[in-house]
Parts: sequence; structure tokens; C-alpha cells
Amino acid sequence: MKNKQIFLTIFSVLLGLVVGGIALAVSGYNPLEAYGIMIEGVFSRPRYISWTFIRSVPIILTGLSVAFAFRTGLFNIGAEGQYIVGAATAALAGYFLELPAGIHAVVVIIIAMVAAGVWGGIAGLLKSKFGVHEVISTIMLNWIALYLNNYIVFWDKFRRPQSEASQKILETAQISILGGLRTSGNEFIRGIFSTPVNLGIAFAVLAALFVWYTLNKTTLGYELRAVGYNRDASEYGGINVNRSIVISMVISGALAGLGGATQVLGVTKEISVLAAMEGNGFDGIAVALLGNTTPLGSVLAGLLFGGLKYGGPKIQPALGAPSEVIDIMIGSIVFFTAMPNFIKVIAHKLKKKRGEAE
Amino acid sequence: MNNADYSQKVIEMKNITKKFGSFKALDGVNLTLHKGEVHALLGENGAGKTTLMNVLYGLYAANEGEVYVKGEKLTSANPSIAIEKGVGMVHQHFMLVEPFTVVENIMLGTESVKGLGVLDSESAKEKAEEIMEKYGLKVKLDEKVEDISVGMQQRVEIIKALYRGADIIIFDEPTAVLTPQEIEDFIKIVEELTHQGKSIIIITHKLREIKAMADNCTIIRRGKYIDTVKVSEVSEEELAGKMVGREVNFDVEKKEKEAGEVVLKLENLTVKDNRNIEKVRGLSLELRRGEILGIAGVDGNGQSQLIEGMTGLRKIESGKVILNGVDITNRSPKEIIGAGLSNIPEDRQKRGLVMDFKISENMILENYNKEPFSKKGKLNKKAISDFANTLIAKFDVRPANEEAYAKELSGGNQQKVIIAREVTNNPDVLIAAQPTRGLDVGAIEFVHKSLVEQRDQDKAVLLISFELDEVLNVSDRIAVIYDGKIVGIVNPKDTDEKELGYMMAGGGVHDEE
Amino acid sequence: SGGGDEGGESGEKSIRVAMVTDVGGVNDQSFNQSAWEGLQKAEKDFGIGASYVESTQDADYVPNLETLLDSNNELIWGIGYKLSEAIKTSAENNPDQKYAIVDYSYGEETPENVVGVVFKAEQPSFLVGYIAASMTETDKVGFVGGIAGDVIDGFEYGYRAGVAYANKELGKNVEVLVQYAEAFDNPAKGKAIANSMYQQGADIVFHASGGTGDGVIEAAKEQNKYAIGVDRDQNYLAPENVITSAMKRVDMGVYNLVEELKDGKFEGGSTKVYGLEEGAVDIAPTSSDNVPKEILDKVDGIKEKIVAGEIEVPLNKETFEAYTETLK
Amino acid sequence: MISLTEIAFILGTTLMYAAPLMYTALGGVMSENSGVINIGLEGMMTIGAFTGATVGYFTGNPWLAFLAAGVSGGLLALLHAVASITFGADQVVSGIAMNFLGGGLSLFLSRIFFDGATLTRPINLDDKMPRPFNGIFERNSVLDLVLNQYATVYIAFLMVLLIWFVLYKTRLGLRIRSVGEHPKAADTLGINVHRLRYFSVVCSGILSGFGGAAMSIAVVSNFRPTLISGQGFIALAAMIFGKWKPQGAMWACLLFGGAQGFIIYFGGTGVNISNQLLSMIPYVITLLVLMGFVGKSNGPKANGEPYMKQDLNL
Ligand SMILES: Nc1ncnc2c1ncn2[C@@H]1O[C@H](COP(=O)(O)OP(=O)(O)OP(=O)(O)O)[C@@H](O)[C@H]1O
Ligand SMILES: Nc1ncnc2c1ncn2[C@@H]1O[C@H](COP(=O)(O)OP(=O)(O)OP(=O)(O)O)[C@@H](O)[C@H]1O
Ligand SMILES: [Mg+2]
Ligand SMILES: [Mg+2]
Repeated sequence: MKNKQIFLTIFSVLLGLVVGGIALAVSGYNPLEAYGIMIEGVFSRPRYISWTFIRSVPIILTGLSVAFAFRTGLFNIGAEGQYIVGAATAALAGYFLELPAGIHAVVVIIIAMVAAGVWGGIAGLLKSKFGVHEVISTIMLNWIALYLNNYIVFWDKFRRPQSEASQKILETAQISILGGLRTSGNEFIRGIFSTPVNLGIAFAVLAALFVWYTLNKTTLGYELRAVGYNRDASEYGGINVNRSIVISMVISGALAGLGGATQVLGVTKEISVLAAMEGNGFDGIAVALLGNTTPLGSVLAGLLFGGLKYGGPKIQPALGAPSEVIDIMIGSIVFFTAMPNFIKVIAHKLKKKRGEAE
Repeated sequence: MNNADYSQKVIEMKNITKKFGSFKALDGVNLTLHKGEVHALLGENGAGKTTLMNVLYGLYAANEGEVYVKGEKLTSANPSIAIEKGVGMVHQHFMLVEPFTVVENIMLGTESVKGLGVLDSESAKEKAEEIMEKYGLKVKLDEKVEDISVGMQQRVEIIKALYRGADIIIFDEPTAVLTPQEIEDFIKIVEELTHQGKSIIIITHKLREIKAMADNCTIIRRGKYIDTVKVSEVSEEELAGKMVGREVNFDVEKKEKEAGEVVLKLENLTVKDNRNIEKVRGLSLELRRGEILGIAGVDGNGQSQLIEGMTGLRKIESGKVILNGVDITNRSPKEIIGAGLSNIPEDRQKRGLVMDFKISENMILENYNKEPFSKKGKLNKKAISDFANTLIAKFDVRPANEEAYAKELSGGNQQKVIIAREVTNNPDVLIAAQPTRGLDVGAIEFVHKSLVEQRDQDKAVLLISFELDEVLNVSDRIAVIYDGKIVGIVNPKDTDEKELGYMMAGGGVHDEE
Repeated sequence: SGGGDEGGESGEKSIRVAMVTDVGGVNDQSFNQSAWEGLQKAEKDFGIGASYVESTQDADYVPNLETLLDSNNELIWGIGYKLSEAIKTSAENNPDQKYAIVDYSYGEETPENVVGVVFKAEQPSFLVGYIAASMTETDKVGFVGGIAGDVIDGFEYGYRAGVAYANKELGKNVEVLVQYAEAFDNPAKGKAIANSMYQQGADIVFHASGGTGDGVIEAAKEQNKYAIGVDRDQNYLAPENVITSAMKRVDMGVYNLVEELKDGKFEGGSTKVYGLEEGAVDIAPTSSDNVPKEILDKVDGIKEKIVAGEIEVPLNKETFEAYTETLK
Repeated sequence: MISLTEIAFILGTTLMYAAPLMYTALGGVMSENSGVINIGLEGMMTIGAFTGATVGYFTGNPWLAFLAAGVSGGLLALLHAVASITFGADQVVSGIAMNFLGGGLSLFLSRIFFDGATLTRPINLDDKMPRPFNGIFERNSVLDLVLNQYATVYIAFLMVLLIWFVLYKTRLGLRIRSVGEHPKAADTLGINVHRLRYFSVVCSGILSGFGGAAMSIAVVSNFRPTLISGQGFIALAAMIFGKWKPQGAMWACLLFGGAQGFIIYFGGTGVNISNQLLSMIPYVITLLVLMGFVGKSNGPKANGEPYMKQDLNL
């Protein structure tokens, strides 16, 4: 059962790579060369590996957010907006609060998660109280979050003059790790830490553990899953369905918000005007789906997509090949994961062929 | 019914085998239907009856065997071909599009059009009126299907078949959802149909109906053909024996028992339904320890709202529910369960089980947050699986695997899981709503035994059922519900179906207003 | 197609120069594209290797700069003020690498290995403001901004000042409608805003709003009104309607600096300010197609005055208010 | 106060913004009434916008461009159909994939056709969609402001009428809706569920493609990566808002369009409200309306459920 799932996932990824390769080949680029560049672009230097992790963290967290909601029967398209709210709140709290180093970061993360949790919770509340489908409410909330972000950036007390960005967060709120290692004698370590590598990846792993533990080992998880699968039976069993929906969206939102917060505290140190959705939430959906909505799956899928997103664009300066092939690949991978039946048919055909050949 | 003309075979199914994956649902089944005949198809749950009929109707392609309709062999499986050949089917779960009007449902698939594909409802209505006239089937054509009663919906299904010119009609468990009155009407309709030369195949678990309607009966067991018998020549017991392959005990074994003190008291309850209409209207009732109180009534007289109100799933507008002297009116389901009221819900898949949960997880649905299943919000996996395994063994749930998902269980086994859970709650009052709906005789036997056991342990059982047989056989007292009120309480020994049916239809009730 | 394919293959080319675009992308019909054209010209003229990396979100700037750092580029460009922080950090971490940034000045704090290239956008804006005020028949002209900020302020207030100057000189009373789209890539909104301005009676609209401005020009075409382009000569988008453009020759800034680099004259730690004097800002050469000669003659006169310092063009609200005082 | 011409301006802008949404929302109506959730409208709209702009640029024929946009959207939808109908895929997942593919393919192809640019070259005014009432009314008069729209706007309204008619007045529509409500019932009546679903899903792609083109060859004259950015999702919301009915979706789209019109209007009045806050209004209104007036709106019953007669016989 489990092995089968893993097989299907790996097969989907391979098919996605094949589709991407075909797209490159048809447009006159050597797919092998392109993939070579991507792989080199991710693995050839310690620094690149760091960057891949940095790129993965936000989408792992939004992926966990989406996966968590999914497991409780909710489709959170709003991870995008919750991420934005988390980021914006983190930037505000990182700049305006004055607290000792370390404590500051912790407080900021908590505030950001609460804010994003509330943002997710709104969708939960709308669903439980008014029956508004979460897909539509979260789409609306995404846009509201985007404009809210821009509003915050443009707030005169917060906007950094001469820019479309906010003030930088204070040093005390940053979560970069081991700055000293940047000047380490060991080249590998120096490479790894020459990037804004930060505690984000640790948070992502912790979040994955949290999701796994909560869903599978706690009564809360039991309640949330029960409600996700069958509201009527849960109600009958004495579970407060409305409360569960809200809690689930709050947790989901907080996870996405953590993504936004780590990005601000660890990488960008600021927020800036968003002209359009950055897509972290949508990538999170892809991550969650490829990861079969499991925590471990989301981490792995997040790393894969993070690698694609970091290493992929390198084919552009190197080959002049359109880096959008990455989106085509991600789309294909998600497409194939959507239809396990297709893969079963192919696998069956292959098996049969092999059988005939023997 | 004796309208059969044995010289004309309208259906011949020979040696039908149908596999789902590696599972053989049908294994060499034969069936012959003659013109004007009513032919019953009998078998346990999962025996393959529906599958066989789906093959006949072209919904499934058989892996082996042949189907002849009026002497012509069917070459490919497709409902349109069956329809064209005059085969109609009324499915167990009605195949009606609820938001559509009756006439839209009737014409769907064979719509009259005016050109450019524009619907011509008027001519469809005319045609439908003719059919209704001819067979004495009355329905309102412009109403939406979701707004009409189940009995009416069945008529729509019949009209649908006739509208397509069917002269062979298959009924899959047609009476399972009907009231006694509606069943009687249905039998008349069948009579009329055969009278007009239609041939009928009918699937039912109710042996009495077979006796009442059918000329012949084919019995299948676990996908295998067992026998075809002339109904007039066999008894109900013989039929049942052939069906399950052993002897079946119809009577519910029950010792005499004195009822004890009052444990549940309903005082003047009023409950509304989703459309804000009062469905329970000033209902009062007392339930004692050590008795099974049956509530007889036609579907839609407030039973569902009554149960939901008592169990905290629906608001009680006025009145009181008193359990063991404690007022539990409008408490949360959790509190009510805690107070000692358990419920085998009417719709097991909707309310009773989380189909995507394992058996073990379903077993603790009401107690997941209590010790030993959890402590401080952390689940105790071992305690849960031990508990589940005990119940699985005790109630003979198959498969005996706590990791199996509820959706993988058959209906009977799903019901066992629920009963195991509810009974183990050790409630003072157990509400059993339609506990045997859709189950075969073997499974029904088990459920009834469980209810009686509760009673014998001095618990109170409130049995709500549309099956008069069941109510009569199992209950110690019977309360008849009509229009949201209890209109009479009778002793099962002093009454019969006729009297009950009369009361259930509101006979003898004089509205105060 | 693409960037730098030629640059990649040959090791003989002595110098490699690369740029990181902002989120507008290399073909934004605006300053990114202009910068890339400058680099391509330099590639042709000096035989350097040129390539680019596009950014799709703000978080891409740093890793993109690193990608270029690893491919042996003599000089790395950041295009647009959005990259200012990333360039600064990168420059501080890699003191041996040369950087340049368009549209941003670090002032005193410019790192030793960085050159800022900024343009006096207010100057050509002043000129087009003068043209607009001279040509309007309704005495109403419009300005559509992208997102308010120092760079776009220069355009807005330069333009307003040009109108004010013309009002005084010609005794007109031309009013300026101003509206911001709060976006640099929303042509639909640009179009709707321009439509709104034309509906309110404006007949010439100047935009400094990147891709949003495509919509402004679209509206001018549809309504058969006038528009004024920005950054590059946008006349080709609507030859009849784009009467002039406030050009900011980013290409020239890029090209010149690469030339200096090639000649070994790269001077880090400084900011290059390009204005009318250097010919790096100006009105579009196609202006003569639509603007009467006598107006253009006057514009030439104004140019001289600006170069000579007789007119000090305001570049933000404060300087503009001060400037209008002098006109009274 | 607000004058008649200003109201006319707002109305005109409303129509401009609403038309692309209307096509796409109608696409959603088609697909979901047949029981296939289409969350991939955004991707289909994007590829339509790209194809419209590209074909329009190279052929100079707006009608060809419009049709090609529909075809491209339809082709993408065909993928969605294969997955969600033939292979019983999770329709939401497949739809998400469509969004990645639609966006990715558009930019990828744009770079190939336009020398590495993700921005296509603009189409001449004369080669854009015609404006049937252009020049008939005095420029910027009330009637001109409201009615001088691109043909795509008028076609959008015709489409609403057409799809309403098809869904509720014809045999085809009855069958499509039956397949979305109760596919098994339809199947037992000899209706080919898969064929109808394919038809509806492909139609939804075609309509979304039209919606994209209504943006790229009418509202503006070229394609750029951010041209659609989220309109497909707005259209999806509009469809739900409109209770899965063509006319309902139309009103919802007009509401979104109207909000945009107001934002532009207010932005020009010098009233000191932040543009950012104004921009939130349509989304806030939608939430409020859904909370207050619409409440639970349920789609077709079988929406999202694959209909597989039996497991794949391997
Ligand atoms: N459509 C279906 N697709 C796949 N599996 C099915 C389907 N219908 C039933 N099953 C499975 O087949 C098994 C037998 O189901 P069924 O309800 O027919 O059993 P049964 O023999 O009638 O049992 P019981 O008498 O206890 O009700 C169950 O595991 C059930 O989940
Ligand atoms: N589509 C299916 N896929 C797999 N198994 C199926 C399917 N349909 C039926 N089965 C299995 O085939 C067997 C026969 O099912 P069928 O529905 O014909 O039983 P039945 O006699 O009609 O039972 P009931 O009295 O419960 O209606 C069951 O074990 C069932 O689980
Ligand atoms: Mg069964
Ligand atoms: Mg059956």
C-alpha cells in the first residue's frame, strides 16, 4: 500500500521530467544538458545546497499548511494569503518591537503565526457559521491580504524611503544562524553559511513533526480528521464540528504564516509591494499534493520543488532556455499525481510487454 | 399473480459469470422470465442479485454467458440497447435527478424536442398522462422530485420505464423504503402491469411479498445459482433455507420480563425540520427499564426529528427530555451520550461511521477523549486497538482486522461495528433507528438478538422502525407515531398489522383544532 | 533568443558582464529592456560577453546575483532600485567583484566596488510637461504614475513643473490630473485611469508606470487622444498618439560604464548622475513627428537653460512647491 | 456629486473588466454543471490570453485570434478531461496542475515565439477586436462611455444568454445537468456520461480561452505574465457566487467589474482613501454578500465525483 504510493509518486516525478525534457527538446535545447545544469546548479557547491533549502522552506511550510487542511477535509487555497499575512506581521513586529535578541525572534514568530492563524480562521469561521465554501473565501482573503500587505508597506512610518519595501527588521529579530561560520576555515562550511541560511529549515522540520503528531497521535487530530471525513458522524459522536473547522483553519493558517515569518526573519528581512501573488501558497498546494498530503511527503516534495525553482532558472543564462519549463514540469508532476489510474495503466502495459518479450 | 404465459420466454440469462477484479460476483447464474410473469430474485446481501440485473440491463458486461431478450441475443452491454429492447429497471436507490421536475426525469434520455434540440415538455407531459391513466399511476408532473414522497418517486420510476416502452420491468428491492399502504398500492400496480402483459423481475428480502406477488422465484447464494421454484409450492421457511443454506429462525427469542421504573421521559416535545416546519408536535412518551418500546409509524411523521432532538443534534423548540431524572433537553450530543443515551443512527454511513476511519477509530467515536483511549489529549494506540479487537471478536465483525477501513466493510458488518460501539457504551437508554434496514435475514437475526440482550440487562430500548414485522416481533410495547404525536400505545400481543397500519395512517385520530 | 548564449561558449572574450533584472523581466519594454539593449550593444561594439538572469520575485535577487558571481563576470549589474539592498550586501561580501546598479544612489555609503547610475528623470519630464501644456486644447493634461516613490516623484514633479513653466510663459492655465495605478504591470488599470482622465477632459496623458503605461497608450489610441511615453521612445506603440517620450537612456548608462570598464577606467564607490548634459535623458527623437517645430524649438531653449542651471527642475513635492513660488 | 457621465464611465469600466471574467465564469458553469470541478480556469484563461495575443499579432485577424484562444483553452481543458473523466483523477488536483501548465506553457511558448520575451508584441488597434459602436456616439458622451465597447463585451452577454438557453431549455442542457447531479441515473437511461462531461469540460476550456483573449486582444493588446494574474480564480468565485447559474455568474462578474470601476473613479476624485484599501473592496463585498445573502450555495450534487462504471479492467 505505502510502497505503491511511493512508486506512483516517483513515477509521476519521472513523467514530469520527461514532459519537461520533451518541451525543451522540441524547442531546440538539449534536455540532458539542461538537467545537467539544474543538477549542478543545486548540488555543485555547498552554497547552492543552502539556497535550495532556503528556497524550499516557504513552500514546505505552505505545503504543510495545505496538507494539514486537506487531511481535515478542507481545501486551503488561502495559504498564499496566510503566508502574506505572516510575513507582513513578522516585518511589523520585527521592526517596531524592541526586545532582546532571540526573544524578539520568538515573539515575532508567535505574533505572525497568530495573525496568519486568525486569517485562516476567518475562512473557517465563514464556513462554519455562514456556510461559505472555504475555496471561495480563501481566494478572496488572498487578495485582501495582498492589498493589506501593500497598505502596510506604504504606511509612512514603515516604508523605507526611496523604495517599494518596508523598513528592515531589527537585528534582534533575525533568525540567521551561526554568522561566525561564514568566516570558517572549512570551505564547505563557509559555503553553506555564506548564504542567508537560517533556522527556517529547522522550523519546517519541526512543523512537519507537529503536523504528523497532531494528526495521528492526539485527540485533537482525531477530531479534526473525523470532521474532515464526515461532519455528520462527528456531530453525532459529540464533536463540536464548527469549532473543529475553525481550529483546523487556524492551524493551517499559522503554518503558512510561519512560512512567511521565516522568510522575512531569515531571508528578506523586509516586505515589499506585491504586484501579483508570488505563488508560495499555490506552490504549497502542489507540494502537498505531490507529498500525498503527508508531513514527510510535503517536506520531500518541498525540497524537490525548491530545487527545481532554485536550480531551474540557471538554464536561462547558461543555455538561453526558457526557465518556465520548470512550471511545465511541476504542472505535469501534479497532473500525473492526480491520476494514479493512468500510471497503473501504463505500468500494466509495460509489465505486459515485458511478459510478451520473455 | 397468474397472468403468466409460459409459452413465451421474454428473458433468458444463461450461465452468467461476472468478475470484479479477481472476485466472482456471479458464477454461472441462469434466469428465465416469461411473458406476464412476476419472477422473484432472492439471495442474501451481496449474493449478486443487483449485479445480475445490472448485467441484464447492460450496465455491466458479463465475463461469460449469454443474455437473450425476446429470443434475441444481446451483443453488447449498454443500457440504451436494453431500453430499446423493452427492458426497464427501477433501481434500489432511485435513479432520479432530485432538482429536476417529474416530467424532466421521465423524459430524460428520450426527450421530445422541437428542433434545434429545444425541449418539448408539453408533448412529454401528454404522453406521460396517457401512461398514468392507463396504469392508474398518479403523480404531479411539474413538481420537483426532491419535493415528493418516496412512494411517488417510485411511481415516477415506473412511469419512466413505461415511457420508454418497457414491457419487462426489473424492480430492485422496491418495497424497502415504502410504507405498508404504499406496499399495498405497489402490489396492485404490479398486478395491473402483468395484467397488461408486462413481465416483472423483482428483488426483495421480504418473503411475504414474494408469496404475495411472485409466480416463480430464483435463488442465488454467493454468486452461484441455487434453484428456481414455483412460489405457490414452497413455504417462506423453505425459501429462507435455500437462500442462506441453513435453517433460519424468524421468531425473536424473548423471555417474558416485567418492565421497571421510568428511565426516559419525553414531555410535550416540539421539534422543527430544516425547512422550519414543526415535525414533532407536542409529543410525550415514557420509557421503562427492561423494555423495548417500538415506535411504529410511516416515514416522515417526525421520527427522524424526534431522534435528532433527543440526541442533541437538533434544537428542541419546547418541551423536555428527562433521563434518569436529569433534564437533558438541548444539551450537546457529548453531554447526552455521557448522561447515558446511546443511539444506533438511522443512516449508518452518514451518521454512524466515518467511512474513511479504521474500524478501531470508529469504535471510539464517542469516547476518543476519555481514558484509557486518550490521556491529556494524547491518543493511546494500544488501548484503542485492544478495545477494538475485543469488540470485533465479541460481535463477530468481518474482516476481523481493526486496521480495515469502515468503507471496506459490507453493510451488515458496518452495522455490527455501530451496535458494538453503542452497546458497549453501556447506556441506560438505547435508541435503535431502522437498525435492520437493507440487511439480510442472518444479519437481522443478530441485530434483534442484540436489542433483546440490552433489554434483558434491564436497559431500555427505543426501537424506531418502518417495518411493522420488526416492531411487532421485537417490542414489548408499541407506540404509534402520527403527525408528530403519539396517537396510541398498544401491546403487540393484542394487535396486528392491520390495526397498526390503520393507526399509522391517522385512523381514529381527531385533530383537536 | 535568450541571453548570453554567445557569451557562454567562448573563453576568449576578455570581459564578461551580466545583469539581474527586477521582476519586470528583460523584455519589459522599459528600463530592464533598455539596460539589456545597452549590454547587447556593448557586446557588439567591444566584444564582451553579455548575459542576464531574470527575477520573478523579490526574494530572487540575492540568489540570482550569486549565480552570476559564480560564472566569472567582471561586472554585475542590478537593474532597478529594488535590487539596491541585494547589491549592497553582495558587494560587501565580495569586495573583489565589481557591481553596478541602475536607478539607485548609495550616496556617501557607496561601497568601493559599486557604481550607482542614476538619471535626472525630472529633466525630460519637465520638457514633456512643457510640450503637453503647449499642445493641450482642453487645458487639461494627465499624469499616470506607477507606484509613488522617489523615482516616480521625479517624473511627476518634473512634469508638473514643466506645465507650470508653460502656464506662466504662455499665459495658460493648464490643469494636471494625477492618479497612481499602484502597479507597474497592470495595463488594464492604466487604460481605465487614462480613459477616466480623457473623460474628464484631458487630452494628453503622460505616464511613468512601466507596463501599466501600455494601457495608457492603448486608451490614447482608442480615444484618438495623445499620450506621452516614458523611459524609451514609446512612439512605436502608437505612432499617431505618442507625441513624445521622456527618455531615460538606461542603455547609454550601461553602455558607457561597460566601456569604462573595458578601458580600465571603472571607478568604484561613485554614483554617475546622468542628465540632459550627458544626453542620457531627453525627449524622444520621434517627437518631431507630432510636436510642432516651434514648440520643439522652445524646448531646445529650455534644455539649454536647464543645462546652464538657469532652471533648476524640481524632483519632489518640496522642491516643486519652492519652484512654483519662483514662478509667481 | 457624481454626474451622469461619471456614472457612465463607471458602467463602461465595469463592462470592460467584467467581460473577460464572464467568459471564464461561464466556462466554470459549464464544467461544474456536468459534475467536473474546474479549478484550472486560471490556467486555461492564461493560455487563451497568450494564444489570442500571439495569433492576433501574427495574423492580424482578431476573429481568428479569438477562436484560436478558445481552441488553446479547449486543448488544455481536454487534458483536464482525460485525467478527471477517463482516469477518475482528483479533479481539484488536476485543476491545480492545469494552472501550472497553462501559465508555464504560455510563458515558455512566448519566449519561443517572441525572441525570449514573456511579453508579446502589441497588436495594432485595427487588428484588435472591433468596436461595433465606435464613432456612432459623440466621444465620451454618456452613451459612448457605456456602449463603445469591444465586440467581446457584447459576445460575453450573448454567451450568457446562449448558455442559459442551452442549459435550461434544450435536451443537451438537461442531459448535462443530469450528469452533474446524478451521473448514474443518466447512465441507466442510456446517456453517455463521459461524452457529455468531455463536451462540457472542453467547452469550459474554450470559454476560458475566450475570456483570456477578451483580455489580451480587447482590453489591452498584448500578453504579459501578469495579465491574468488571478482573474481565473475570481471567475471561479463568481461562478460559485452565482450559484452555478450563467445569469448568477454574470451578475457576480458585473459586481467585480463594478468594484474596479469604482476604484478607478475614486482614485481620480482626489478623495483621500488609500488605493490599497479601495482595492480590497470587491473581495470584502463578496465575502459579506456570501455571508449575508447567499449563504450556503451548493453546486451540482455529483460535482467533483469521478464517474467510473467499474474499476479499470486491467
Ligand atoms: N461497488 C463496490 N466496489 C468495490 N467494493 C465493493 C463495492 N460494493 C461492495 N463492495 C465490497 O464488497 C464486499 C461485500 O459487500 P456486500 O455489502 O455486498 O457484502 P455482504 O455479503 O452483503 O455482507 P453483509 O451481509 O454483511 O451485508 C465489501 O467489502 C464491500 O465493501
Ligand atoms: N462495482 C463493483 N465492484 C466490485 N465489487 C462489486 C461491485 N458491485 C458489486 N460488487 C460485489 O459483488 C457482490 C454482489 O453484489 P450485489 O450488489 O449484486 O449484491 P446484492 O445481491 O444485490 O446484495 P444486496 O442484497 O445487499 O443488495 C458483492 O460482494 C459486492 O460487494
Ligand atoms: Mg450488501
Ligand atoms: Mg442489491
